[in-house]
Amino acid sequence: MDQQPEPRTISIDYLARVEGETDLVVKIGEEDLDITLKIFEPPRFFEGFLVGRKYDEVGDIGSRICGICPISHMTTTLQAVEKAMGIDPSPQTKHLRRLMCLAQIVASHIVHLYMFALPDYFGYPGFVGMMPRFEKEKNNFLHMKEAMNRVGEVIGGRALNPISLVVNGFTQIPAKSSLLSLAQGIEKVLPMARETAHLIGRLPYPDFKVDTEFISLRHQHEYAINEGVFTSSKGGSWSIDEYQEQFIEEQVDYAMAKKCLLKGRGPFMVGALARVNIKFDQFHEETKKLAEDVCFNVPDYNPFHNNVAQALEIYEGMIECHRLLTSLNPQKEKPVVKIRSGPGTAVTEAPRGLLVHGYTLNQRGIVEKANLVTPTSHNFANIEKDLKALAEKFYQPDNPDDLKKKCEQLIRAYDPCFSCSVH
Amino acid sequence: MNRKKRIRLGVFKYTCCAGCEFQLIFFQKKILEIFENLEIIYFRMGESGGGEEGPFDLVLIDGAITEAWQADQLKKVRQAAKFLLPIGSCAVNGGIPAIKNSTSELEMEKRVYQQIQPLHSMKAHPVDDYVKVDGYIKGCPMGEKDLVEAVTSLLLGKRANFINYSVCVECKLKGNLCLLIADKLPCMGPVTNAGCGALCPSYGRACYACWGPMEDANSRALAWQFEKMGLEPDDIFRKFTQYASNKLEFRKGAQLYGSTT
Amino acid sequence: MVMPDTLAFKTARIVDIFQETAEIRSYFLSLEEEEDFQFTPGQFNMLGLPGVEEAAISFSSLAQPGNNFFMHTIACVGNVTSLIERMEIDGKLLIRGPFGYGWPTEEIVGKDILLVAGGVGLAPLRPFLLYCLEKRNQINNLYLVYGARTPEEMVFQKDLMDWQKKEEISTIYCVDKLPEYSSLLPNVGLVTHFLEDLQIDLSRALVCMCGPEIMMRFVARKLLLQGYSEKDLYLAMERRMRCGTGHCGHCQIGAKFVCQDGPIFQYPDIKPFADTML
Amino acid sequence: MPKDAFVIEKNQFSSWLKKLQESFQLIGPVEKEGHFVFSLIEEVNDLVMDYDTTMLGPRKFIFLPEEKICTIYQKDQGFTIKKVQDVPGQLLIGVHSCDLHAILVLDKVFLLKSFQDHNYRLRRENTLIMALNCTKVCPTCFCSSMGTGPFVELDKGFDFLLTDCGESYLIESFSEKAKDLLLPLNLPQADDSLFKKKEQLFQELKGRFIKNLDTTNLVQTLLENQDHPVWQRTAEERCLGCTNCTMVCPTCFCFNVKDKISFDLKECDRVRYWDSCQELHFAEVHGANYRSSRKARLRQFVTHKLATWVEQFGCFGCIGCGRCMYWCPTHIDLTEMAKEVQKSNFKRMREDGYA
Ligand SMILES: Cc1cc2nc3c(=O)[nH]c(=O)nc-3n(C[C@H](O)[C@H](O)[C@H](O)COP(=O)(O)OP(=O)(O)OC[C@H]3O[C@@H](n4cnc5c(N)ncnc54)[C@H](O)[C@@H]3O)c2cc1C
Ligand code: SF4
Ligand code: SF4
Ligand code: SF4
Repeated sequence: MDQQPEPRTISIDYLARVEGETDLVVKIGEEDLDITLKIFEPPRFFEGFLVGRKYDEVGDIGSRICGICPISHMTTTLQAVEKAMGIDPSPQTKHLRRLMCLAQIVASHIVHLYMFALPDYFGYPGFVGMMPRFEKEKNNFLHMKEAMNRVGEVIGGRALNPISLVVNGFTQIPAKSSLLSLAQGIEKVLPMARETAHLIGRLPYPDFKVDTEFISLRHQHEYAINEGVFTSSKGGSWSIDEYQEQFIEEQVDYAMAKKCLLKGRGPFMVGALARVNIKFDQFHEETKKLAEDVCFNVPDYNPFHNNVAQALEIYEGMIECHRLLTSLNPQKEKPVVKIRSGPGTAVTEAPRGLLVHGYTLNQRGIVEKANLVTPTSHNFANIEKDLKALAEKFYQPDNPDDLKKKCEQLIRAYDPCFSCSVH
Repeated sequence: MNRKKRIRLGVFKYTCCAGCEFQLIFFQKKILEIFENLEIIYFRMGESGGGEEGPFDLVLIDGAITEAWQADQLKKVRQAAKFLLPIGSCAVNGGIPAIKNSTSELEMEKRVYQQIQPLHSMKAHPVDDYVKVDGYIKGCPMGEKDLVEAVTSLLLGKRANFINYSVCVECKLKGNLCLLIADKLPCMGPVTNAGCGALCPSYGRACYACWGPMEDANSRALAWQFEKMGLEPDDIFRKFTQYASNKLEFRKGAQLYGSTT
Repeated sequence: MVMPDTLAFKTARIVDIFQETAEIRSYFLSLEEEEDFQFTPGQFNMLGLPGVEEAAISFSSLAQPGNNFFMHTIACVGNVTSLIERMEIDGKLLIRGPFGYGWPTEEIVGKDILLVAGGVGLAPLRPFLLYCLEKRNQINNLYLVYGARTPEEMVFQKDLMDWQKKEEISTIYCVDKLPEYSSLLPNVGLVTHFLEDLQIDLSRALVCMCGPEIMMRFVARKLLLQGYSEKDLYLAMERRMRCGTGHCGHCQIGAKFVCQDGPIFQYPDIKPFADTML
Repeated sequence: MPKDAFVIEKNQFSSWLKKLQESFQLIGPVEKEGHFVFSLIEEVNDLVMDYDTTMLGPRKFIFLPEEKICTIYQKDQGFTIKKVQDVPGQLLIGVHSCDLHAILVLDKVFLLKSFQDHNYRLRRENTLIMALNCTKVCPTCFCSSMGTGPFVELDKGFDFLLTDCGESYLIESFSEKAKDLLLPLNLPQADDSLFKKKEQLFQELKGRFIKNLDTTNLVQTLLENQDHPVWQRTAEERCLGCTNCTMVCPTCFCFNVKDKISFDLKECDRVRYWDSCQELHFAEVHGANYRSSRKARLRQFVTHKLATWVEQFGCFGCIGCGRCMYWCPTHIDLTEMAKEVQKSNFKRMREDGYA
């Protein structure tokens, strides 16, 4: 007699080594597959309590959305406020912000690759347990992290939740000498970034490809971080002001984070892989060469390779930070603000992808409306879509643990930040 | 003396940005020396596995308590822990999540979500509203000096002497010109707990109290002074409700200029 | 005149340890570098260990000419004291001292001496008591009134028993709570209750007290009411101390530095200042 | 007319300092964001000699805000102690009369009682002081009331004294070291007229004080009124307990000690840093805090400076520089508090039957 196969469930409670709190449930029935990412991170209501706060606090509060990319949140916040007030910050301010944000992206990638991703492929529960056996990796991790954190510390005051970044500038401009010593610090760790790319490029990723729409910011002259236009790998580009028209945010009943979709097109991917796929041509030649060395070719449709894309961005970011540090001749500037009412939206490339902050200010500079969309919200639908494809491809009834492991790896490859996503 | 016993560590994250956990991980040059002395029992962001039953020598809590399950777990963890320290402003003072406390919860939920049925959120509370704590590592993110003090104290087997004076002390030790007097900026330094090394004033910026109040701070007197300096009532109110709206010391300043519910 | 330096550290070795009560232990110490270590009853040392700074602790023994032994009796209440509590014989401590002015040993001739102590406060008084016993023929009456919460919390139990039997000294021990049996046969009640019927000639009285400040307050007020003169009252004060040498400022009571002008004060010297419980 | 008094042109003065820079660290007032601070001088031209006052006095170069006392190494056999040994020679330039008095007060605290403070002695012995007579009076200073200024009227405890006479300085030397340093310059002796000018400047300045304090019976009055309502009222309505007053006071000597031990527990730096009686935990012991109220702490500050100091060290603890009230966030003024006590001396009034 034929037996009806039981629907199998693979579930992971409180996924470790990601930022924030989520469970994963994969239900495998006869015909269909049901995937839910239950982001149970409690909501903090930033969009709620930012209403009524003043423009000069918004940056400091905004940076507390995320403990791993506070500088990105802060910069986006400040840019949104400036947009609302019609302020165009000085080239020096933009220069320093780009530097800070890039340093942040590199630092965040380093943490993700070494602390969160690597243990999976080396068979350890965590990086701390791994450290004693992997002397070189440990050193690379610590030294690179240190060099990038120093950038935030010297320019921003502290690496996490910096304090010198305010609306229309910096409360203190670093001295040329300290910029140069930061640059020296980066020179020292640059070879380690190469080693990192080789290490990450060599990891045994599952053979897996999914058709994906990638979206990132793109700028005419530079590898876009804080300025640019939305660009899709499937064609099309929109200005930042068109964000509300092109993207929709939906609440789902099983997660505290909202899901963001491209109007009329559906899920899409943002982050390192999206950026590299779309802007590979804008990399420095050295980075392009490095990509070749680790056999990375664009376009790449394997989401696991987001890790490799991050490794390349580490190298690229360090070169660019070095350029920014050595090319600036710091001038004294005082951040002056003339309060004006109005709406303003800013979009930047945070480590994990597109980050959107939008505020409406009244004539005293007090927030009347706040809207935040984080990279993980943008990726949310796509992660589920990829998980589904992964389960379809790799599910073996006699070895469910293999799939479970692959699912975890896939989620981590996206480097999601659930704390941010539920802000 | 057997000093090399490894400390059984648990780290629990509640409602916050996880910055303090990163501060722990990023502990710069000291990370190796520190982790040599630690055995991780529960630290979800750092390692998979691990039980919340402990037993722990040291538990660090980051984040404010905003849902009932967190309070339940916290109470269990407290029982399994020899020492329990809240780390960072959210856990110590309610922090940024507690900004919402001066508005009704329902109003908050409606501002952010269309459907509010799945939400179980409550007002944000610091850890010591629910369980006894053995000290506070203040800061946003938590301060390195106090963290070093906590770890060396554990290794030595002594009670940690956390920094408990005002930011002004550190500011004067550094020789910064006082921003409140010299630049007439509304600096929160005089009522804020030190530990940051007077960071903001050293960068030419008024302290915005991210470490929360020092013990026995006279917030009312400072609020009056701000009023004399020409600040609007709502500006003063916001100053005292940004990072520690839960703490009595700051509520005294805020209450004069707005409702803290 | 070359004045002593503030950083004259010495190393002391623990020779022996006695458990006095659950939280109080006595330590016999000997100096490593010096053969002869002299100090007077009521003086104190700063005891330190790396990592926990220092704490002021009085001598609880009498100095003996030509040797380098001394005793400290320590209640475990904080960082230095709890680290010391975990030490064993042969453990080493950093000390600086002796510091301060002690009990009025010059004044005892022909006096009626009353010693009043509470809890671990007997420790600083013990060397003075031993000194008085040594000079017993020079003084008139000698009394010890000692109070603690329970008999178990009394320090120097062996001494207490000896003194109770001695002719040279009259003792009154009192406790708040009395268990079924105690070999010390203490009374129940506060020390102040037992100060009335002593055979003391007010014209030659000398009262020395050490204990919780609130106890000293009540003892002093009671004695003053009974007609004692203020200058006959000597009190041991306890304050926070970081240096012991009159520099750090923590131990100031008005114009007095407890570490250098004290820790033993005549009542009128300390009375005019606020910030005491006296 | 003292014999070691010379005239030095301001240009020559600068080039002399540049020469001295080879053997001393020069420390003096420079401008910083619209105020003046004592700082290490790299460029002699940065010196601003006609400054009014500084937030922190030159105290911070002798009694450092934070300094290591010693390092303790723990070995199985015991302890090894390394004290601070070498400190650079330094010359404090442009020290106003009040700040000079403040240093002499600190000398009494750290060197002249029963123990000599190791670190202070080391720094003090390696410090030369070049005092400078004031040219202006600030709205908050009252040194003339405290007998500490505006001109230096002492004859020892420092090395040089400058008086600004327009194009040149009158420079007087008060120590052997100072004489030796001046000798090679071959300066012209100052004549009588210059001293007349000095006296004239002094008299002019003395008449310009805005603030003053009557110190007759002050000690007794304050000690008799330790429960005066002014303490409670000021503490409640204005004092923040921030410690700024005592941090900027040039005579405050209180410090706290903190051990910084390495993670292997083998090496321990014992450091000290300025502490303050305004700090909540300052007088805390096991089971009690003898100044737990802000009122008690505020009273401690004022009565210490203006009363108990006299018994302790034979002089006032306040040299009338006005820093505490200027840098207090709520501008609490100890002279005003003292005056209020003087005006309503409750103890006296009670005794006389009026209260
Ligand atoms: C002259 C003199 C003689 C003494 N003789 C003796 C004696 O013979 N025997 C004896 O047992 N004791 C004696 N004492 C008392 C002893 O010095 C104190 O108990 C001392 O504080 C113990 O030091 P510790 O390092 O162990 O405690 P600490 O760690 O200094 O703690 C003591 C108390 O101070 C408070 N405290 C200290 N630092 C802090 C902080 N940073 N934050 C908050 N609270 C803090 C706490 O309330 C704590 O309970 C004497 C004291 C003096 C002044
Ligand atoms: S500076 Fe002013 S507010 Fe601060 S402690 Fe001193 S008197 Fe009080
Ligand atoms: S008490 Fe005030 S006026 Fe007096 S010396 Fe100190 S800071 Fe100057
Ligand atoms: S007790 Fe207060 S006023 Fe006196 S020296 Fe110390 S800190 Fe200054």
